[in-house]
Amino acid sequence: MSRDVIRLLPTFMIFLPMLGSLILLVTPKRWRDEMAGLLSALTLGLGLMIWRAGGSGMLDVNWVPALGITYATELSGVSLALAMVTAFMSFIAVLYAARRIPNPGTMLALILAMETGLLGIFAARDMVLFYVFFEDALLPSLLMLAIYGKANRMRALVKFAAYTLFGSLLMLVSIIGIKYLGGSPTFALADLRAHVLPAGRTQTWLYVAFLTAMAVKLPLWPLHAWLPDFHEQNHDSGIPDVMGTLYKVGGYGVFTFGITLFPDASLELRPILMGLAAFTALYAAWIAFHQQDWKRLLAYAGLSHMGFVALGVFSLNETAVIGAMYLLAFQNLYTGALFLAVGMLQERTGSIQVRVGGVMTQAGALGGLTLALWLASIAVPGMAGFVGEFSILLGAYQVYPWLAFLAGITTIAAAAYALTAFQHTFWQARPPGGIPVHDLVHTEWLILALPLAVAIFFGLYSAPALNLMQPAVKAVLAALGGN
Amino acid sequence: MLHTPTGTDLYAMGALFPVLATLLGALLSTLLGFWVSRRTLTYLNIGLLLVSGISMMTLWNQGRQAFTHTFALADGQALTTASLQADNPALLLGLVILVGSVMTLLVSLDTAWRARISFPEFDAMLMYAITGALLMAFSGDLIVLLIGLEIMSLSGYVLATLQDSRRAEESGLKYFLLGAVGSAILIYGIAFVYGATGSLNFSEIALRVGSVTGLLPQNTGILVGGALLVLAGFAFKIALVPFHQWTPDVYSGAPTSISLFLSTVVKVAVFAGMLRVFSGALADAPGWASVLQILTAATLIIGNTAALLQTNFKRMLAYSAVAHTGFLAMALLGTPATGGAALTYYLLVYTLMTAAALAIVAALQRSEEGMTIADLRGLYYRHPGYAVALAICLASLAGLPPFAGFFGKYLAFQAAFQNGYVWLSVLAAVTSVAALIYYLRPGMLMFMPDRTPAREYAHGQRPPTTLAVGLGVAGVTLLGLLPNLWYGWVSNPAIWQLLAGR
Amino acid sequence: MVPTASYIALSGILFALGMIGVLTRRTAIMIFLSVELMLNAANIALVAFARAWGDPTGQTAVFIVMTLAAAEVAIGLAIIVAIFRKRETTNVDDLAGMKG
Amino acid sequence: MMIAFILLGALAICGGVVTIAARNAVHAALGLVGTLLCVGGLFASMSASFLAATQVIVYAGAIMVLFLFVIMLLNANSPITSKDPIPYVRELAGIGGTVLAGAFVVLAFTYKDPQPLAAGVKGVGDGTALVMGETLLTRFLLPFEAVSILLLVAIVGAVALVQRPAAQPDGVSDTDEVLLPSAPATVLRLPEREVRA
Amino acid sequence: MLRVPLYLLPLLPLLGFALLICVPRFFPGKVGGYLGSGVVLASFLIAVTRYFGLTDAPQHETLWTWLPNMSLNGDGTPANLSVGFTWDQLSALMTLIITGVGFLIHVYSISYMSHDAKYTRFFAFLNFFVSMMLILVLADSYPLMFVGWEGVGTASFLLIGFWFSGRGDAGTAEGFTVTNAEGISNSNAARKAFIMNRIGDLGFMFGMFLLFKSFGTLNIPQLAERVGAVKFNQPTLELACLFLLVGAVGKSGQLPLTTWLPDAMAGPTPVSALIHAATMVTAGVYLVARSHFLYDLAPTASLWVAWVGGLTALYGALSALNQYDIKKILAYSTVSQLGYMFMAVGLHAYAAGVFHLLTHAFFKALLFLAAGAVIHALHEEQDVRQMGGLRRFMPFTHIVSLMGVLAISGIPIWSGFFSKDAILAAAYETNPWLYVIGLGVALLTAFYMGRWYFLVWRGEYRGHAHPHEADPLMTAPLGILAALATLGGFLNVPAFLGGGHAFDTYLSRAVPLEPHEIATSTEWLLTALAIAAGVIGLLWASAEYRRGSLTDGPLGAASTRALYLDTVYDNVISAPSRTIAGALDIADRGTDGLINSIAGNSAAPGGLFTLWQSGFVRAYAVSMLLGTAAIIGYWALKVIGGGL
Repeated sequence: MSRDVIRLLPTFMIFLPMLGSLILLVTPKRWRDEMAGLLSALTLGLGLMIWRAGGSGMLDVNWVPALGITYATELSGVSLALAMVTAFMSFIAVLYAARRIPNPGTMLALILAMETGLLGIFAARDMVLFYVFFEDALLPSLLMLAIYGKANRMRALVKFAAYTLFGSLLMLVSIIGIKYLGGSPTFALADLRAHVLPAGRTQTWLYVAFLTAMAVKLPLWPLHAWLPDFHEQNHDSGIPDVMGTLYKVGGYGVFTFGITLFPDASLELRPILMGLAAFTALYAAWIAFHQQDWKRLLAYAGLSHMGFVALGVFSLNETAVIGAMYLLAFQNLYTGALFLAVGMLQERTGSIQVRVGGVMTQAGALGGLTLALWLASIAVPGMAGFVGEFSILLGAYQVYPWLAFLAGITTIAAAAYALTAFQHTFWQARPPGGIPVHDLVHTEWLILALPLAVAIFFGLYSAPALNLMQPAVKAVLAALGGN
Repeated sequence: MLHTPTGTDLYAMGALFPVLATLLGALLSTLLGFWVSRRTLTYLNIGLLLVSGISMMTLWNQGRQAFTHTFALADGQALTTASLQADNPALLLGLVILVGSVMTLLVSLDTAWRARISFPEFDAMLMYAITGALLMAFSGDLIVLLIGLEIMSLSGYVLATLQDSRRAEESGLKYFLLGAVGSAILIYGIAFVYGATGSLNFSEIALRVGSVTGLLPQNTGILVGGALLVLAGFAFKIALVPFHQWTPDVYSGAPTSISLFLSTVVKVAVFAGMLRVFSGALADAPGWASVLQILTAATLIIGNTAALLQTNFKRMLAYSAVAHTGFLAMALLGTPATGGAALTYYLLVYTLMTAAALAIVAALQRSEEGMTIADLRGLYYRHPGYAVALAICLASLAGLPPFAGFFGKYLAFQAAFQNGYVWLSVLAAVTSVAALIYYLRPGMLMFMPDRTPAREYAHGQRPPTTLAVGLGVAGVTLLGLLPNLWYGWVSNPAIWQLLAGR
Repeated sequence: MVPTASYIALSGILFALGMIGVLTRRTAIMIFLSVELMLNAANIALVAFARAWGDPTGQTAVFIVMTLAAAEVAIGLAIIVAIFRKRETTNVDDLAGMKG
Repeated sequence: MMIAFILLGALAICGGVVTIAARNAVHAALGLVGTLLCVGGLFASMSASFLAATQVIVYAGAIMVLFLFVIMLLNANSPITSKDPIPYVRELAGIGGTVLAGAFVVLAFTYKDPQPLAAGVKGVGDGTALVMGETLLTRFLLPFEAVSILLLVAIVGAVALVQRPAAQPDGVSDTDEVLLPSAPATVLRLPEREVRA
Repeated sequence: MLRVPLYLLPLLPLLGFALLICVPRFFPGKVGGYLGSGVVLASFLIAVTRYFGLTDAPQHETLWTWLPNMSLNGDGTPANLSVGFTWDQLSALMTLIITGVGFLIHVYSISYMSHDAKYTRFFAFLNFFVSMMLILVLADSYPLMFVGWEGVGTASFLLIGFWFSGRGDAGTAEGFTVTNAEGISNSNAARKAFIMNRIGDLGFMFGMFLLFKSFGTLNIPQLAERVGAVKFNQPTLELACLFLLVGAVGKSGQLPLTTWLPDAMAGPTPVSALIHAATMVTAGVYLVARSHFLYDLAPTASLWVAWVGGLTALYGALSALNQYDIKKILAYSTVSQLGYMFMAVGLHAYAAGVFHLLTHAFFKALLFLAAGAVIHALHEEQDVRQMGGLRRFMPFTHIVSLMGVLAISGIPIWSGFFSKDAILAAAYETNPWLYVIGLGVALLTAFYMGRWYFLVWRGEYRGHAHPHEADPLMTAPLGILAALATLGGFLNVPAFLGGGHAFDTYLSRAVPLEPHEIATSTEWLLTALAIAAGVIGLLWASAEYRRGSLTDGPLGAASTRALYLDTVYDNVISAPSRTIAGALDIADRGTDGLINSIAGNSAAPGGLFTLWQSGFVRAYAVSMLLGTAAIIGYWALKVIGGGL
């Protein structure tokens, strides 16, 4: 395939799902599931093609010349890995939606629409384009929550949207600032990088404004409050939660734009940010220990993971950053799959409370897979999560041992909340008179097993992903002039 | 670059043509009303508006001026002033005005009967108002500006009161009394500006203000005093805090199709006037900007928080109009080049989205009070098309990409930021969050399943309204994806240096 | 001759009076009368400045402002009458149906 | 000259005070008439003779008569005795007015005539109808024409408001659930449900 | 000599696990058991073949790159760490123990678990454990070892919680309460084990981080070189070793992380034998021995190791004195024996420690399996007070367990004697206090094992079941283990007994050996003391037995409650953390009251706002006037102030 074609592939990959969601509206009901599955599979296929080509080159077209806004996209390195995971999990989500939701047309369309936004976020190499996709992904997730949410969804909606927009609008101001004050001709990352602001107050403040957006989307304490409600109020099937998990792109944003455009500021703020991150990790894990609702529990678990990611990214240590990207990419697999598992649990027991008891005595496969996913999620070695967390902690330790220690305690807390919740739901004896729980059927196997398999594969054989990430990270940190 | 003929020859009359077309529509509706049905007149008027629009396009880049007057300045060089100038800014803003007007007429085709205002005088008044609006956009001196404003305002008072209902009359009276005070302040301000500069013509004022010649420095006091009074007068018309309080009452009291007109066309026209005065004639005058930024900040805060508290959707949109005034005014704070471009872009987008949203309200409301936000619940399952359209409009109003509202906000922020009003853009960013919240609530409610009986008018979806809505939604989406379609025209900085005609 | 400043000062005072009237009078007509006061203040100023500059346009502007005033009066009184027909009142405080 | 100014000015202000203070509407209107006449005098003193005449004839004559007519028609002359619903409005008005007046006076006295007044007077050429007409038909041609539109609007609008025409149906049959705007809305409001959550 | 690739060793059991867990329906009845045992046997055979391929230099087999930047190139630049296995005397020994003993226990379980509903799953887990354990011991880098490290933790979690829902029938209400109670206690035990291991693992991780920080690699051979080559600062190394010690402590149930090990007896008996006696718990010892090149340079840390070991040995012995659960007694004795091993490796007597590890694997597995046979015979009866006189019902089991008792009590010719003696000798020459403790513990060990023996086998049967001898599938492993427990000691006969230190010389190729320089006479004395301790202990037990007062051992409740360590932990750590979690949760929900209030569709506007937007047109005019006045007034002031 010629380079030019490959250069166009990301664009196809981004907009194919959106196109698909439009197609779905006109597809006859009986074929919608297949159509959606096909399209998401195709998207994944495109991703694989890019991967085989070793990353697409940069495609750079003028979008709004008068404003210096360009349509610059590239999928390679970290972004490619993240895009692949996104496509994969969207595929899984589509599979489960087709199985779980009655008349899933709308849900499928929304999933695909959101996939477009997410892929765009990863592919964008222009600040404004990034912002646009960043917000695009918001609408479908809001709609999912609105259409399929639970009784108190309005509060969750408002919180979610308000936090997101609060951050992103400040980011918008900061975007305007770096272009104008830096004197770059366009918003393209390359140009901005060539016109980085001189170190100083201005850069720091702009970075802070930019960070607000990323901290909301990481999320990072204290801007995390939208997360638990968002997950708690979302549809029981857990499909929107999968997409919501994929939407946690703050770490990526900081890595791709933050570090490169605010080098001095990110060095200057490193201790504070790492402190916040470590605190977030521990804080979330600790709260998770007290949750009675699986969704909230998983939300806090995810928050804790994100604390790790942030710790890694902010540490500016190569190993840690690689680990952070690794974790960011692959936590989607098991966190998402866990949400789906909870959805299946709810479908069977009609409740997402953790105190059900003895489910595993009747649904062995469900219990076993959930347990395996949990183990992956608490970074048991041999699973993808471990590679990430271990590298992060190791790298962070090289920078600030005590913060690494703080975050390290999380691993213990994680074991505590994960196993406690699992035990109360799946282990112990099934109360007499409880609804008989039937085990996994049909595609449910795949829906849980595929992510798990991938997680294990990349936990043991991480080379493919590393080869994508390591050079990218090296390049970014080299621009930083080492640490 | 621009060829400026003198005198009032036929050629120059070309500059007058767009205005004449609308005036013709007004006169025809006034006279033919006795024989022809109102719908026919409306179609006729729409046609005339299109004609006027086309004529504007033909005038592009010709910079024609009409009613010019040449005389020698103190330093001997000749100065040509014009009462009417069809330069590019005028044409651009004129087109925006026409867009709003056409949408108003389309909507009125369906809703005027239900509002009991479907008689020729309604169209006549509407067309007069549009004429006035165009006069403002094309104005070359303060008097023409003033007359245009008055024509528009008077017809506006009438329109607001036209419906035979207590609410309409209340809104009409409020609008009129406060409007009269506003005009008085404006006129007084004009007097002061005249006193300081000795002229009513933009280019002459600009010349005097720009250079010390002819303007005694100690008269700056009067000049700026006048500028501030003019600002206050305009602030009333575009509803800047604290001159905004009439807005919600009038918009929610008047029939929706008329609120649509008032909140789009009137506002656009007044902003056109402000652009002429503040970015043109008084661009170099000190003082007014610092006051304007305070007013803008207040508007952003008050407008957004107040809208947050509303339960009636129509009234909420009224407050959102106030809030948007704040965002638009940010553009005025930019340099003429960036600010003018930003303002013109944002005004078009604002017109499209506000008009479309209000059109849907007008079509679906059961009474002219509009609908409460709660009534919107489950709209998506009863009127999917309108619901999605409304959702898009709200998203655009909230400034979410990929809809054009985002670029509008972005440009406004940029204009203010690059002219040094960083704190203002940050404030705007923060208040936009409140804005998002109140747009979000109805937007999401529409998609929430609902089992209670519908609370909107079932037969609202009719071709003309749908056309207007489609126009708005398509425009908002298209301009969001390809902003250059419009921004490419307005972005040329050269055209914004000539706001004062020279 | 009397300096322009004095005229302006006078007009300013009249303007302020009109403003006060707008607030304190409670019937629509009276409020409207006060507005007329303000307009006249503006007129004085215009004429004064016209004289200062020796420029007739100022006076012409006054001429036009008068017409504006007349037109406003026509519309305003029409509105007031229309309302009076329904409500039998000209007290503006009775028209406070919409608030908040 | 100065005496005339002071006299007229004082009278004008008095008239204004009467206008805004008189309990009886008619008195107030008459007060305004007084002011208008004084203003006319002031115009004259500023060598704007034509305007002075117009002021007296059109303003103090026609417009004010119209006012008085309406006042009588709506017998609005009886003062309103009910309590003022707006708190502290008089105080606020007093403060605001004073500030405003003070500010204007201050600004006024910063004003320096751009040229000797004599030259100015010569420039306006005594403000005769000739001068006015000349400007109106050259520099003010467009305003002059545009004002006619304004008057047209005023006429048509006034007629339309006072004698509202009958609305014409738009041909679509939706006789059900159309609400007469003048009647209070009879749409049943269901209790707000979940939205308050 | 053919070289079977090392990765087959862990891979075969792993495949067994995969098959058994994914497609259990293909293995009806006992097939799963045979498959499970088969793969372990296979890797045992491979290990044997590789054993004969052993060379003086350790053999490395590298597979694929794994972790970023955690290793070094030849030129000292960072490289990605690879997954690799190493094969030297130490790992070979461990592999043989794991696969050998593991195989026997698999075979034993075929019969022992035959009545269990989740028979196949049990073998899947056992295979998983074996595979992880092999990764642990074969790993050539700390992170890979960590994989096995947590892997065995996971396996033990799964196996302790094997009966997570109790074994009864939860269908009925009363049945539910009983069963659920058992289920809860089992689950809690499993969870406790995992969490406590996690604490240790954290220490292990930080050890790795610190090592990486100072040496830039986590590959063990490379580390060994670097430690020799580059200069480092002593405290750092000490700290790193202490961190590693924390890890070892967690895994081997040493103080203070010891409490999970006794609870771990909730699992099926073969599990206790395999994981919590023979293999997994010795991982800590293995870690220290594997890191000998660090500990050799870190005297302080080593001393800590020794003391931890000594105290744990004492603690375990004291807690074992008055237990009533047949398995709990063995569990605490395991704790105590592990203490011995730690003491040894802490004193740099690696050979002694590892040798004790070997013998302990034999006799402790033997004892557990014997106990399992008893429990099996008595239908899940575990209380020694309900036993007694079983030698008549199950003579063979009686004999073999007697062998075990003698071995652990350190009676000559039995294996325990040699290993324990070596450790005591090492202690004597370096640290008399530790020696005293060791000796005392030896005595106590003899006593409580005697108590165990007499209560279970002698006297009259006090229970109600109908005991019966176990079937061959269970007795055969018992026999083999008994033989090993008896004769295993002769692998390492000390010089003064005319032996050649065969084992020491074997191990010394992997782990350097401390030369002994104790006079032979002293050695004889030490040996005599050790034997005396053992004999006295047993006699004391039998004396008590004759007096019939054996049931209630010394220390009473204090010993039964394991010196109240659990209680302390619950009150000092668990309860507070739970409370804090609750508090934080409430706080977190409270963070965004504002948004909530707005979000819930706010009621009609009220308060100040309506007062302002009152609907009175004149009120609006007020705002306008004041606005204008403010603006103009501001300007006027500016003008007065000459601010033009």
